[in-house]
Amino acid sequence: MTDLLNQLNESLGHVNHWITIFLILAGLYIVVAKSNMIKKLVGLSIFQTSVYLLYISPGKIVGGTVPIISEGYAVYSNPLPHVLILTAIVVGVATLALGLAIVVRIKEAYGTIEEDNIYAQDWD
Amino acid sequence: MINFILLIFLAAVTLGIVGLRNLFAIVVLSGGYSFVMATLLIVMDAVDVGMTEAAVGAGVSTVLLLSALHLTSTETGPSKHSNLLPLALVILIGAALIYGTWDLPMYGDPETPVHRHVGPYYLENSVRQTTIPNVVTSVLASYRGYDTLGETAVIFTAGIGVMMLLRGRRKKSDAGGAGQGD
Amino acid sequence: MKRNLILRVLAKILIPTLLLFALYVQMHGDFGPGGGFQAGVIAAAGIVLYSLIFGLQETQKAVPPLLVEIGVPLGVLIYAGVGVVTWILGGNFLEYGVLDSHDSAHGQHLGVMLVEMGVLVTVFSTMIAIFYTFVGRGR
Amino acid sequence: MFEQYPVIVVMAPLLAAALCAVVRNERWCWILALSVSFTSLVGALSMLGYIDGEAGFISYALGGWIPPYGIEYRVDTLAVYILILVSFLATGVLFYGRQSVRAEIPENLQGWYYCMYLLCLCGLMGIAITGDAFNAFVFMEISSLSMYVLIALGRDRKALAAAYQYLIMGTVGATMYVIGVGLLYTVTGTLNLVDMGERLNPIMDTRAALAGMAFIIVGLSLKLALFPMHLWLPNAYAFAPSVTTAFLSATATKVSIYLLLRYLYSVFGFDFVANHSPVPAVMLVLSLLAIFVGSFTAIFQENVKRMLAYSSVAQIGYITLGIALANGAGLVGGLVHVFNHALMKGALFMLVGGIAFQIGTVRIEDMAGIGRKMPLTMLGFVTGALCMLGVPGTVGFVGKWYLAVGAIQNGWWWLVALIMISSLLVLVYMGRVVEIAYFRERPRGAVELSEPPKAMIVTSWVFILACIYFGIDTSFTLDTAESAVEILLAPKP
Repeated sequence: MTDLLNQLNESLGHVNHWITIFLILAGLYIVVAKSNMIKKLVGLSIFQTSVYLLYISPGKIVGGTVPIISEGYAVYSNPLPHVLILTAIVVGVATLALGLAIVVRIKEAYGTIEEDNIYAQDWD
Repeated sequence: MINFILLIFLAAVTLGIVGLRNLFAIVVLSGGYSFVMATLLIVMDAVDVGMTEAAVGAGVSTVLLLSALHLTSTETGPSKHSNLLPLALVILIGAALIYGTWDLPMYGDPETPVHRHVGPYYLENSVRQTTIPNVVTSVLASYRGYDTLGETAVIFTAGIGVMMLLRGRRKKSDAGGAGQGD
Repeated sequence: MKRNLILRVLAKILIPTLLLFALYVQMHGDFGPGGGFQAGVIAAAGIVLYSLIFGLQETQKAVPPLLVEIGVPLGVLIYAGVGVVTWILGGNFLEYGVLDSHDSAHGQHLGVMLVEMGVLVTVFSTMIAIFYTFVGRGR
Repeated sequence: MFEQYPVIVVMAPLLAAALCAVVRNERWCWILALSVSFTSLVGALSMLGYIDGEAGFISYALGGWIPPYGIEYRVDTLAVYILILVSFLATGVLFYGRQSVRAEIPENLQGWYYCMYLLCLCGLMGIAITGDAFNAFVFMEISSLSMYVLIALGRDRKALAAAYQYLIMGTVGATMYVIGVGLLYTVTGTLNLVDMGERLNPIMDTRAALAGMAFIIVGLSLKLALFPMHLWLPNAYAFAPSVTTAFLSATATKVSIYLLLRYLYSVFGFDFVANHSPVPAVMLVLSLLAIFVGSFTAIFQENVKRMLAYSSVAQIGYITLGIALANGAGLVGGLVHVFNHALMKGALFMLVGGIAFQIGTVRIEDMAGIGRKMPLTMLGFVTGALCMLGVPGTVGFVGKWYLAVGAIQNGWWWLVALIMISSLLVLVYMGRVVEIAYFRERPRGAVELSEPPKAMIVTSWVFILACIYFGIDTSFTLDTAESAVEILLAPKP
């Protein structure tokens, strides 16, 4: 029974990685393939957010708990990845805010936020 | 197992975002994405990160996106160019990632370098050296406090930057470059 | 919406609660999840809610844009200022231990509280500033 | 006090930026910015003296936490070389640019413009000095976000589109870098670069380490605009305000190149990268493509800033050629060219900024006949063009000479020929501008012209003269580059 569980766990481990990778790629695909500037920014934040999983999941420890030292617990998950990702989240939202400000200005200057149309107007 | 279900959920939401054309729906879905992500992070013991992701991803980002939609438009146009090149690029990067993560230690394995080096130092010393039991806080503000100063500087940059870009008078600048846009 | 009584009463209860909660998250960050960043976002959410119900003008009377603009760099100054103080006291940059000459762990705690305050100020002000800017652009 | 210099050179700009954001007065902000970047320059220069005398590097523990538990600032000759470069250029461009900022930036934003400039300086200095993988990312984002703003403030609406494009590509690059660091962290458990290098040494051929390396290289290549990841660069440089272009072209890509070298040789190890990885071969192909495609595209540009920007793509190719050669001389050549190209491009963009200040456009056609009206400016431009060409006695020659020596050491005579042919392309695109400026008549009824303001012309000429000086007396640049390469090539413990 435990063997079976272990095996299941092992294959799920790979599958979990693959889904994480799928999320990263889907975000990147939106950024590269789509033309709408706001949609690209949404894709960019999905791309960034999915990367967080690559950091947080190795920090988890079996039987571990939240890294807040308290009596009765001995095993804690690694706090370092959490700190790094907190910083990354903040950087991500700062980039989003700035990107949206630029998009608003582009809308005012060009009358559109479709990248294709903008290049058609100014660069031919 | 919970992770797996939540990840499937995230994948479904992401597929929705890829396919949709209505920006309003996309923004709402991306807020939902952040909520599910926050849950997943909490399942992995990252409570601080989960809380922040919920507040930032589902809260701040959604408000920002909605106010930007208000100032621009809510429908995306059709994509004119071919999707083959982006798809090829993405598959290439995906292959590199699958290659790179193939041999990574199992999820939750306590014997990995991550759990043997540096990390344990904080868990062992935080209370003695800083009196702070929440190790995430002590690492964030003290052991790696300099990163957090940098992070504060990033927010500061974004704040001033947004004000610089959007505070000027609204005026159409012309294409020639001779005009005095603001 | 400005005349809606239920909304206004609800807001009167909800917004102070949000601000109190932000204060709790700020102060309790040493023991539970939270800290300056999360508190700043929550407090800013309270102000945004206020402006949705009472209008931008009322909000800007309560939280003037000029104050917000000064708050954005002020937090960075507080944070880096703590670093400069630790420096003057003979430690390295951001070495909070020197803030208390007898008990370095206590000095650490003090330093962490101060820099979290800096983070709170910058995050709160920036969120409000960006919100004001986006909303102001729409009119 | 002395041991605090590493922090001062980064934190002084940050504190000054915060003060600028409060003050907002154009004059005070400019004075503050100028004096602070000069302070950083002095700090960087005195660290150079300290390193020369002492053990070879300064290690500074931020927060007093010993590495690898805390963040470490690690200043060796290579880092200090970049610090001097960045702070020197920042000071020079500030001294040059006050009038230009007044002319191109709306009045109420001028104070904040200097705030952004200082933040960008802080970020670039922070990347160059840090010994921590994640700290480098944080400062990379400070510099990038401020750059997006500095570019978007250009008067042409294309500046907005260029800033957006840069924001997208820059963020994708930074996220790739984060993925790479994450993979390396997973297999080493540390973020300190020296510690990471030691721990990677035995496991460098594992999949995770290789993939981590690939992601870091691709991420940084996006930031440093290596062909074909350069698409953001020409528009960003062409439509940004003159001061922004002069500062960014001289510093931004250079700092990313520094970080790439740091990873390739200090973390992954010279032996592994040069002998057991495809990096040199890939770099060779991409560098040559960058040189030739960049130069050819430059020939067909209408906008002089865009032309110089494409020339930058080509010049970055020369620098990465040093990585492709994978030997001492080649790396010295690449590294010397980092400094020299920053000087040349800084000077040329300053002169073009002066021309734009006077004639109001940057179209090459509109420069007809300005040779006689602005003799000092155009003489400077011609000298700068000769430097770019690589005439002996100028800075452009030194880097190419060492690259050629490196190529001969590898037995690649064909590469020497290619380097020489590529220089001829410089003659074509630079020659076209010179021809139009000197041998075409200024159209009738055009506005009367004179030289740009004194501060602009004097600073530009200081840089032009520096291009000649460092071309003749190569002791500073070469000695520093050589000892930096020595550090990079030293076998890992």
